[in-house]
Amino acid sequence: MPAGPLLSILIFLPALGALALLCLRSDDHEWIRRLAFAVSLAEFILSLWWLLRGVPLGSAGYRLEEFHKWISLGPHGSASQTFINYHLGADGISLFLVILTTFLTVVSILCSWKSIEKRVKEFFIMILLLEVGVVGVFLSLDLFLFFLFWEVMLIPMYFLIGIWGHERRIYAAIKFVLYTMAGSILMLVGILWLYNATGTFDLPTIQNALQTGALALPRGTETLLFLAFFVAFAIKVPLFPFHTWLPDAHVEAPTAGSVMLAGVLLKMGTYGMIRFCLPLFPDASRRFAPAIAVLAIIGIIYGALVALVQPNLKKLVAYSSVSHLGFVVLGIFAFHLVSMQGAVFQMLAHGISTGGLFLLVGMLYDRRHTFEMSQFGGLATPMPRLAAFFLFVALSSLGLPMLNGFVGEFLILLGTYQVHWNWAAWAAIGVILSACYLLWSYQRVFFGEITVEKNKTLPDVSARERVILATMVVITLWMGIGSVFITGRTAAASQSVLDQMARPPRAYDAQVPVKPAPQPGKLPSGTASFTQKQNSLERLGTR
Amino acid sequence: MPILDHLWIIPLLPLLGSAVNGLLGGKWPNKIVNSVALGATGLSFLFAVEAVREFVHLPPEQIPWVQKYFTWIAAGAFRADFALQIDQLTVVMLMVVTGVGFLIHIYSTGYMAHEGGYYRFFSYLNLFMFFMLILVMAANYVLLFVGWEGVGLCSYLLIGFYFLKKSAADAGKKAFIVNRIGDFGFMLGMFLLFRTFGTLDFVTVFSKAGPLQADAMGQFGTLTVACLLLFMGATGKSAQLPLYVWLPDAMEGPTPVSALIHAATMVTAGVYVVARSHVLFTHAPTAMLVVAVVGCATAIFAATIGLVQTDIKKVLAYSTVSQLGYMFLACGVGAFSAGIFHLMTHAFFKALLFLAAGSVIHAMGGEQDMRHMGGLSKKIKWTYATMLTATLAIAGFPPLAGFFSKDSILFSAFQSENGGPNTGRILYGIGLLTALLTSFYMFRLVFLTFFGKQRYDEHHIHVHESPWSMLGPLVILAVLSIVGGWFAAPTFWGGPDYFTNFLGPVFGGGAESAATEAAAHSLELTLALVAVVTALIGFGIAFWLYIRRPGKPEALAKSMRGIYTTLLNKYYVDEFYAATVVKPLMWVSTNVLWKFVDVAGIDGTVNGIASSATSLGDTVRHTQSGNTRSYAVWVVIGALVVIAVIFFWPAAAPVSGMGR
Amino acid sequence: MTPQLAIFFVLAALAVLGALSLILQRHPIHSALSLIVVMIALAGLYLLMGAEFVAAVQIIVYGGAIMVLFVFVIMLLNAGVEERTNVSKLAGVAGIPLAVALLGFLAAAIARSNESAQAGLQTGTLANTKEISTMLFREFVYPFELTSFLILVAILGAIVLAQREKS
Amino acid sequence: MFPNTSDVLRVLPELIWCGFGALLMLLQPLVKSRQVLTTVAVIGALGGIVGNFYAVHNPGPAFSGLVAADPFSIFFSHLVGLVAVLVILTAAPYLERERLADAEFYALVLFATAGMGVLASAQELLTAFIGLELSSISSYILAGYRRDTLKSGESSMKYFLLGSFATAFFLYGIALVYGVTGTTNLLKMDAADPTSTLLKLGLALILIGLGFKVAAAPFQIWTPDVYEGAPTPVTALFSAGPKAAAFALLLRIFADVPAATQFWFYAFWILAVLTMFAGNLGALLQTNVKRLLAYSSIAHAGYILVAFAAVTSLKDTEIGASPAYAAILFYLLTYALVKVGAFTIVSQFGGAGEKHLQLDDFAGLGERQPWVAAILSLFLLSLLGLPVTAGFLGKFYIFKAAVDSHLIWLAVLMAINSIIGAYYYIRVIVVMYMREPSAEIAASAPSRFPLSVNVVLTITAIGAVYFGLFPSRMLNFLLQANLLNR
Amino acid sequence: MVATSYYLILSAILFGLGVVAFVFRRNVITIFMSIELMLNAVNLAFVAFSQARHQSDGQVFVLFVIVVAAAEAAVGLGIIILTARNRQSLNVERVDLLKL
Repeated sequence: MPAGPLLSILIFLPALGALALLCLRSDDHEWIRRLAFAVSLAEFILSLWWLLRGVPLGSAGYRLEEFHKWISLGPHGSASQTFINYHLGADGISLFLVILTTFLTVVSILCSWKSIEKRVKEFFIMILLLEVGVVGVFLSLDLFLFFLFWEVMLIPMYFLIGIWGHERRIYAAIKFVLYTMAGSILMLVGILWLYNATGTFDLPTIQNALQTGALALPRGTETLLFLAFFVAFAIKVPLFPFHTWLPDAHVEAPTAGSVMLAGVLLKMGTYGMIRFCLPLFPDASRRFAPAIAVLAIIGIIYGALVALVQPNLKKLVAYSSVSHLGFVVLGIFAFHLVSMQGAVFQMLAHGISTGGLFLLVGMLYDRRHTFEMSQFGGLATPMPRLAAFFLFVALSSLGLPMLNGFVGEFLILLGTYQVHWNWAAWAAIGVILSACYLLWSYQRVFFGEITVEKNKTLPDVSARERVILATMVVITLWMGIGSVFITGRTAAASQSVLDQMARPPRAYDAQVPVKPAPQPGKLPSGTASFTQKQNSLERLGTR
Repeated sequence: MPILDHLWIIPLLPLLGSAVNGLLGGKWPNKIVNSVALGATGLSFLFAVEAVREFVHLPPEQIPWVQKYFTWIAAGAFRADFALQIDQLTVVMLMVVTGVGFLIHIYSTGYMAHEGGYYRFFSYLNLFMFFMLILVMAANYVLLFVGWEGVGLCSYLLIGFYFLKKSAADAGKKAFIVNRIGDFGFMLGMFLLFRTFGTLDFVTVFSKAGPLQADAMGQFGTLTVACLLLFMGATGKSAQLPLYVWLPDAMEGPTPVSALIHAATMVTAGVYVVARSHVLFTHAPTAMLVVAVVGCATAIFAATIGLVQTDIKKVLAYSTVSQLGYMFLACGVGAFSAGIFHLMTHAFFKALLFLAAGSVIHAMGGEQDMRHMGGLSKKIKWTYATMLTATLAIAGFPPLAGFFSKDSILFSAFQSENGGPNTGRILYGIGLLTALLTSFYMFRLVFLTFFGKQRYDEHHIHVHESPWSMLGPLVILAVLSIVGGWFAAPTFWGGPDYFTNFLGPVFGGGAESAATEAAAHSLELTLALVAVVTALIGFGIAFWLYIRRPGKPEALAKSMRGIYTTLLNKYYVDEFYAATVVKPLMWVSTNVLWKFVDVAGIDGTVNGIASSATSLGDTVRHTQSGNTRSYAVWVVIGALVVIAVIFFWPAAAPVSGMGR
Repeated sequence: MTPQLAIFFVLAALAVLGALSLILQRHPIHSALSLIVVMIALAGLYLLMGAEFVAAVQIIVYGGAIMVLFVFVIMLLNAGVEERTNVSKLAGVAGIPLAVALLGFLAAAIARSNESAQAGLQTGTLANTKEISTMLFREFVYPFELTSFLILVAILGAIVLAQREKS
Repeated sequence: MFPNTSDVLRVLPELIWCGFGALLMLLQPLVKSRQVLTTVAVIGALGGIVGNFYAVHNPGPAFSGLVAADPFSIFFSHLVGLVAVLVILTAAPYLERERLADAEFYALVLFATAGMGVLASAQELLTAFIGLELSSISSYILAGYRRDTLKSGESSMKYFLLGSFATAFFLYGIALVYGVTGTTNLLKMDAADPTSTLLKLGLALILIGLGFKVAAAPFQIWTPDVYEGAPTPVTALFSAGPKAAAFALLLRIFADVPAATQFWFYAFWILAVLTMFAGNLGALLQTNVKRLLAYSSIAHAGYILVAFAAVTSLKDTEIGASPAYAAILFYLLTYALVKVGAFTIVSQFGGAGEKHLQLDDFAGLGERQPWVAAILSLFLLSLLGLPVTAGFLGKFYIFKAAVDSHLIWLAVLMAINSIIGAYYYIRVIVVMYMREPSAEIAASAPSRFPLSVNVVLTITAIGAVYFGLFPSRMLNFLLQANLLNR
Repeated sequence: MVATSYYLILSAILFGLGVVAFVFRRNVITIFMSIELMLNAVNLAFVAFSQARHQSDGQVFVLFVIVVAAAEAAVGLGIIILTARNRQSLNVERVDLLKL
């Protein structure tokens, strides 16, 4: 295990790569691609190696920490001088998200190999810069630093959509940026307010202060702060009704952009909820959980229903993300260990499966230059392999057991059911609907006779595409079968999030009578106590 | 005991076969594909036989024999292992699945020989075997669910095998989605079980559930709810009311598929699950009653539709639905072993029926409409003979398999007193009526197909007997359809019911007192006689209508136009679903959710904010009129504002309370 | 009413009338003359207050130099009667009322305030011109020197703006 | 009678600028070479910065407290000096292209800079007034420097009329304050009766006058017209220099006069909101880049006013106002760098006669001149306030100041404005990178930038990134306790 | 003996009339004159305060204001000449090329 500023290297290696790309001649496309690929691959391998080694199984806290004082605040030299710190660290949750990011970057670069023909150099630079931002978001332990990366990531994504996107790319790009900024700038106000209350931007310090009771936010303040953070994350996720940027952004983005957007960027929102909303504002989280769950459930069903009737294949996949991410949010705000782990798993699974779907949609686009399903039909005949891959990925997306989508969805629903059976029941409708829209669209695209003459001669997957897709398939299968590898590592971190939520009640809590935990009406009293015991056992057992 | 220690090998072989054929088979000739697929299933069958052989020598305390391989999902207190288990129930299922499955594989090599996508077909079929084996061997609900969903997938793939046909693709999709609706319940059932028992392992769940007090009739306690939810899953998979609609459509798939998946194995998974969860169900009398009623209702409902169908496979499909209803009826009245017994015999004769029908279709060059057949009995003798055997079996003529299994179900139903003293009689009555109808429509099928005038154009269709690769399985299944029920035969002369006894360790019971047994014995004989008479009546009507008076059915149809068309259109259930669920859902999704809420509502709001900002911007911009006098006025306004604020607003106290 | 007060009122009336005339006259030259009237009236008021140095400067610099410049420019540009265009709706509708409101407010605020500064009476004692000059060259030498650059800028500006040919 | 040496040394920067201004006027008839004149001007501007050396080491009041050489004024002295250097470098090729006289131009820039220096260091209102006039009158002339074009003259005239109008208010305010307090020295005003009506009125009038100079709404009304009409390097100067200096005076009055702190809070609150909205909304539909940037500078004035409101509500509390001061100063610095850089690019692209200022003229710039487009994007993103740019940290500190003073709603309004602002900055980037240029523009050869412009762009771009990443040194300087040497 | 407030009120009135003139008149030169009127009003206030407080610095300010006014006048009239020359009009309302 090498020592040194590993996380910094992980964050800035792609930036170095981008710099190196800058030095290449801009018409030397082949070497630009190769270099970008090499950098991203190196990044992926390093992230696998360092993070898996550096964050041992069962460790709850932050590992591989790096800490430097960075920007001073407050009167110079006085006692009240504080600092914005350069504070990095990884735990079980961020670990896999980083790996997902680095992996999908490799995939994005590979899938853009042929399909990007204009401004090739800039394209790959943007992809690498995007990686910097996203990895930075997942590894930051300082609120300021987090926000910094959060915003940095906007710019490359904006360019990716705006320059290399499709017809309405500019509208989509601007919408994407404005939507995201609308949320994040309020989050900035929230971050500053939190700083004002705590005197630091350092996440572990604040967490610690909240844990020990050294810091207690007044109820109103906590509520507003929670909302400031939550709305920013909800827009990113995107949670209904903040989702309308997503279909546009996805449809207009180039394939690589869609893959990164769906695969990683959306996860930043849910990651933020886990990392910030819950530990920092537990009471507000608890108070808002029912409302958020309702939104999540609406999102699940609504996203699925709207996906069902989309004539545009890419838009369909985009709306399916709304639905899937609804599950994640639900899992987070059920405050149950199982659902929390399910949510984390689902984030990863969705990254792979929806990433895969976008890849495939992109491959169709490369061949036919359209997303309209009416233009397809019967494609399984000219390209059986692509059809097979598509089916496989679609199945993983609709949550077929043994594939990755199932594990996350199942755990989320299972965990949610343990505390709020009705939430889970409503959300499970999404499971039905996902089958509806995916299979129906699959049928419309691949089954039947070929109706459009052009489609008869479309080439099947190329060797390069086959490598990408096969990798995705293998990972999908592995995650579906060997999920313990991941859940085992996220367990302690997820537990610690929930532990932080369960800190001792404070003065004002006493005034509000604690509502008894809702029991499902149908459970006889005998089994109810049994269940409670189970729950408490569960908490004890996994600590 | 080598195989019992390596149970995984049984499901894994078909998976390997599937993978090999699926990935590499595309370029191979049919022979190699055959040998891979048959080798995999055949070996799997042999291993299964060996496993069963070893199993019967196991001491009882080691049953169920559970083998854990690795932890599949673990989160918090939840843990789902990849674990296989084998007990008596599994043994029955295992033999049915691998045995019938293997036969159908053989049959398929003949049937599919001239179809495109040969390797694909066998790859799917092997994959199906894998999932089905997982389903029956799983040691916990989650792994069972893997098989459950997996077979659904294979069903989807195989129904839609002829994907160029829209109807086939539609049917596959419909099957999957309807199944998903059932799975919705199944999953919630699992969640509730986990919540109640803290685990989903069969052994633990059942051992914990055993001592619990059973719910009273009409009480919706945890177990009742859980059972009902599980049963919801079963209605989807096993095509019961109201989720049966996919199964008739599933006949779009190749006929071997219909035989294997949609008759013999997959569709019985629901029965299997109910039987597997019998410990829970026996604690939930309400759920039991629901199961019995739904099963019974489905049986009669499907049978009536079967009366008038003209597509040979559709008749069989409705017959399957009806027979599955029987099985649920058995489970619902607590006769789990009878249900499983019928499951097994049904697997034999219904597979046979389908395969024989396939052979007919094969002979007719793809024609499925019975109105265009007739008089085939002399041309395809083997097919005719086996088909007749199966028909006799399903109609319940002794001593064929169907007689015994159906008889024990009706007997159990008659005796049931769950939900009131007369419930059992009513269920029995309906069951008997169903038997009558079954006998009728099956013989109708036989008569229409094999007897009467030849109603097809001989110049176009060259009727020919199928190859031996197809006939072989037919013969074997015919034999099984005859002897498959003999396990239970001794009961008729006062001997033990070997089948029930074998399953005894799983379902319990079986040891009834001698006195009741004696009384029951005479009753059983009576009921059996009634059943046989019923079957004969059914046969008689069919004979009269289709052999003696061939014009009569049409006249009858005309005279009872309303009923006839209703039946022909399957009670308009599909149309009903389309009108009440599918169309409104699509309409709402398109026009309300997407166009109104999403585009006009949310996006409209967002864009509205943007455009109002722009128009506000335009207003602001137009204050820049370029006229210095206006500007001067603005300065004056500003001056007034500043002065007013400073004069008339309270002076700011340092750190005002704002924002706090 | 003391003579001073009487003189004050006369001069004040003159100044206000001059200002009104500045507003109401249509020809710029008349406005300029009105302004000169105001300035002279103000010079008189300065004298009344005893600030005779300021009064002198007012007459010489303001009335003499600056206003002459104005008149000169008016002549140079041959400015005619002002055309009363009404392009600016804002100024046309709200301009006068708002400006008058400002005027009223300023006057009212000053009138109603009872500051110590206002309590004093204008004694008319002779301002010490020497004191002024001392102050100018000692305390305020820095701004005084800066004004020289200001004038330099003004010259420069006049050259840059008004010269006809490019250099 | 004659001032002592330390007095003179403490105002050395202003003197150097004035001196070089006069020197340039003297050289004008003698030296024909533009390069030489430019060099002299740059040396003069730089000399002013260097002239701070004494003040840095010996801070303190000069001329019996009329001006102060404290870290605050030293900061501004550097800032306006830097702006002057950059503007001169930008202007050199511009003047050559437009065939305008340069010695006068440079002299005026230096005089204006001196005026700003005075304004920022004045502790006495009359001196401030003289400084203000020195910079304003120079500015009026500079605005009309392209005198053969209608727009330039119009710009000059509007600026002059409205500017003088506002100056009169400012002056009347001084008079009233003087009347109440008997002094014009800021440091001697604490004794004033804080309930005095005249004092209120006087401070209100001062605020009006300075509000005009910093372009606070509704006094912002002149800004777009004047900025658009003025020669672009002059616009760069306007947006960075006089504004900063006026803010400096405002801040100093604020810090030194307790009554101002008391009375101005709500006025700032309201002015800030109005200004932000006026600037951002007005810019939304702009198609003229120069005018767009003008509106943007109004918006930025609004952001700075937010920090002013924060200062007001902070005074005399346990947190101390220094972070808010630092926020304002830091913001002015970053903003000045970025704005000058942006206007420099605009001045180059305008082409002869400043014809190509429409947004469409920038179409396809990302491909035609990637470096320039990248740098302009950097400036725009900095103005927009995205991280890694100086603009982000500037905005961040203002947000922080506002939140620290519990002005949450003001912060939220500012946030909303940032989003509105994002739209039009991004629109420019959209045009540069995502629009195909018209045939005519595509055919025109990429304009090669002269060396001096490249220097300006390099300095500003590096500054825009440097202060975004490593602001600590600057902040530590600004956060020092004796920023205002009282 | 005249109360200082009289002078101050007069100065306010004159200042206000200057403002009125500024928004009322269209001729650039006259508008400029109204600014001069305003400055004169300020001067009056300065002198009045100076006298009331018996401090002579107020009168010094007046001198400065007059100098500044002179400088402004020079530049302002230059600008006016420039405008008039370019546009052949002194009407401020016709000078509206820059707008929106």
